[in-house]
Formats: sequence, C-alpha cells, structure tokens
Amino acid sequence: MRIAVQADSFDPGAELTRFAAGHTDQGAIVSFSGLVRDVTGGLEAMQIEHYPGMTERAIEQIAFQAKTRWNLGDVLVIHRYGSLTVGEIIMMVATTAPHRTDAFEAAEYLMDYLKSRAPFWKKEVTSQSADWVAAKDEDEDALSRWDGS
Amino acid sequence: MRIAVQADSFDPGAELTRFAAGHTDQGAIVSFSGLVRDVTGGLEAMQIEHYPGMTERAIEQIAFQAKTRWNLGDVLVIHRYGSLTVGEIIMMVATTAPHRTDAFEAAEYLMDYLKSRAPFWKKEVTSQSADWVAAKDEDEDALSRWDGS
Amino acid sequence: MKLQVMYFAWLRERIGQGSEQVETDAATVAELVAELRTREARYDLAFSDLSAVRVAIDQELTDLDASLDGAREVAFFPPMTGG
Amino acid sequence: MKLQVMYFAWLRERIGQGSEQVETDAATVAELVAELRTREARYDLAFSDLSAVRVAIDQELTDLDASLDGAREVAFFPPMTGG
Repeated sequence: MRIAVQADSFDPGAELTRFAAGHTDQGAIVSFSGLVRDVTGGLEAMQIEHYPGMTERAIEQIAFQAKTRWNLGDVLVIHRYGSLTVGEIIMMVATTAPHRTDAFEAAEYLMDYLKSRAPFWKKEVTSQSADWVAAKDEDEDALSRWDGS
Repeated sequence: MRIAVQADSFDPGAELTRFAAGHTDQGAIVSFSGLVRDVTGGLEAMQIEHYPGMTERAIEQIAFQAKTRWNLGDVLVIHRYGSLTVGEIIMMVATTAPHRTDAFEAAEYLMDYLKSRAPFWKKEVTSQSADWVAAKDEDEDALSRWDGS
Repeated sequence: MKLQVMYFAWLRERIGQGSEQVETDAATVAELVAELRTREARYDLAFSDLSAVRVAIDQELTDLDASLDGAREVAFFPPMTGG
Repeated sequence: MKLQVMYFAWLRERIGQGSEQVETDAATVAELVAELRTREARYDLAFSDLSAVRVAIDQELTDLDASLDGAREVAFFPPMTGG
C-alpha cells in the first residue's frame, strides 16, 4: 500500500507502470486520475489546502476499509496540494485484485471517501474571484451506496 | 477513440500517459488493465484466439454504445491475441469524462461487453493440459445490469 | 449459394479447420448447421450441443434462426471469453 | 486545559489564522465553539452556520457533541472537497 500526499506533480502513467509491475499475480488493475478542469472558464489556478498529518491518516483508514471490504492485492493513493493549473493532475488512486469487480468497486469507494472524508479543500481562482469549492450533495450521496452491504 | 487488436505486448502506464495527454479538458480518467493470472497453478501459457476483422468492428460498436450512453471524452481499447505468459498484459480499456461516475461506469460497461461480446477465446495451457476457458455465468449476468436503464 | 464458413476455438479444433467454402441452399443458419452435421462425424460432434455455439453472419453476432439471405461469411464459435 | 486549535479553508480565512493555543475549560467541542464565538466578531462570523462546520479531535473526524476529555488538537473546517 502506498499513500503519498505531495505538492509535486506526477505522471499517472508512470505510477501505473510502477504499481502494476509489483502485482503480476493479480488479474485486474483499475486506476482513476483526476485532473484540474476549467468548468466555468477563466480558471487561473486550483489551490488545494490540506491538514498535514491528518490527511495521511484519513487516507490510510479509507484504504484499510477498502482492503477489508474487497479482495484486493494492493492500493495506491497519491493526492497533491498547493497551486495547480488547468489540465494538471490532482490525484490518483489505483487498485489491484484477482477479479475486475473488486478492483472497480474498491477504486470507486476510495474516490467517494477521498472526496468527502479526507481533509482537502479546493479553491478556484480566476482573474475576478477566489472561491472555495462547495461540497456537493451528490458526493455525500455517493457515500451512502456503500452503507450496510 | 483508439482501438487496437494486436499481438504485441504494451505498457498500460505508457498508454495511460499518452491517452491522458490528449484530454486535459476532462476531469476524470479511468483505466482497467487485465493481466494473465495463474489461477490453478502451473499455467505455462494463455493462448488468445480472435476473429480478425470482426474483433475490431465488435469493439468499435461497444465503444460507440458507451459514448452514446455516458458523457465521455474519449475511449481507448487495446486487446492482445497470441500466446501470453503469467503476469503479461492481456488488455486495457481507458475512458475520460468530465465526471468520475461516467468514466467509471463506461469502463465497467466496456469490460463487461468485451468479456462476452467481442470475439476472443482464451485457452489455458499447462504441462498436463490445454483447456479452453469456459464462459462464466457471472460474466453474462454482469451484462444484464446495463439493461433497460 | 457459396458461403465462407469459419470456425473458432474448440469448434475449429473439432472440425479440424478454421474456414472453408460451402456450397449450400440452406435458408437459415440452423439449416446450414443441420446440413453440416450430416456430412461427417467431426461436424456432428462439433455441433452436438448448440447451446454452446454462437454465430455471426458477415461479422455481426446473430442467432441460429437468422436468415442466410445475402450472407457471404458465417462464423461459428463458443461463447466469447475475452477481456 | 491547553488545546491546539486549528482552522482550515474559509474558517482559517475568516478567523485570520491557521492555528492557536487556547486555554479552556470547555467539556465538549460545542462548548469550545460557544466560548470562541464570545471572544471576537471574526469567530462569531466563522461559526455562524454550524451545519457548514466539520470538526476533528486529534486528527480523527468527530462531531460537535464530542467530549474534549484528553484532547490535544481540535480542528475546524468546512466539508471536505478533495479528490
């Protein structure tokens, strides 16, 4: 399990190559990469604040929950903080599993929990404004699908 | 949209890097990589037969269906044929989308359809035997979740 | 009519060849299968369990009831196991 | 007791600092918030809508009713928006 919280950029492809190389006994590898997207137009920067110390712990807990819940080989989570521009990589998760369904579901679970339970906050800066991104109801709703089963 | 049916091996990480580079306007990139796994022990080779000509068409149709169904930026499908050994890459799909749910669902849909509707057949060769892999009921069942909605 | 008939995976192995030209008057895939089965034991064996046989006409998946009208290429194979 | 109190995102901006040492006898997070709000207008403003405030004690998510017994670090922040 590798968890990295970092300011530095990274290449999700290079990370996937490294992650996959260690897991040739697993049949399925799923990756998710999140990039800065200019939704409204005019985005100059996406600033990401986090809570050093807690961030790593929170991600570790989420990853352990995923490993308890699904038959997984390994988990990778990389999340950046600092000032990013449009098109830049924000974060990545990857999972390996014997079967594709486990790898897919665990990756979606990790994403849903990272979105709403890991201490990161995004701020969108344009030439006109600098606004904290509001949490979306749909992201909170996404968590509920993992309840109880 | 890039669809490749090939004998040559490839690096899913390098493919992801190339795929992602063209889509910095999309927020979400999901990839799935399938590797040869030695389920029973003693696997010497996984031989993959396909139906040249039909294979590309079938994959193209599946990819178009995915693009109709979800809000996707792009789709990548690479599938190998020939004789592969344990740990080797068999195939990869990747999707880009503005939102993660579309990218995830479309990648799972592509996988479910590729498994059961693209003309590939796998044969597992050990020192004792050479058996065609039987289609699994669960793979056929997986398709039914995409019905009707 | 003249059809290019193709076989894949264990159908290919049981029949002993990957493709052949077949001269037939069969109107449907099922009629073509019935005709092939009368030819030789290897065909009869290959097609003994039709629930395990899938078919494509001109590279499009279809079923045993499909008409061969206008068909040029008919392929028989077991359920796919790609991915 | 002495607590390290931390603020993130717009809570940090409204309060004007990322962390501070607070000497308090508050038994719960809610009591601590009430105490902070009486201090200065900037705290009162920052905590005016508690439905938009999340809290962690010693780096574990919890809620406003949580006891401060044994706590060393309390953090306030808006709903997370990572990923």
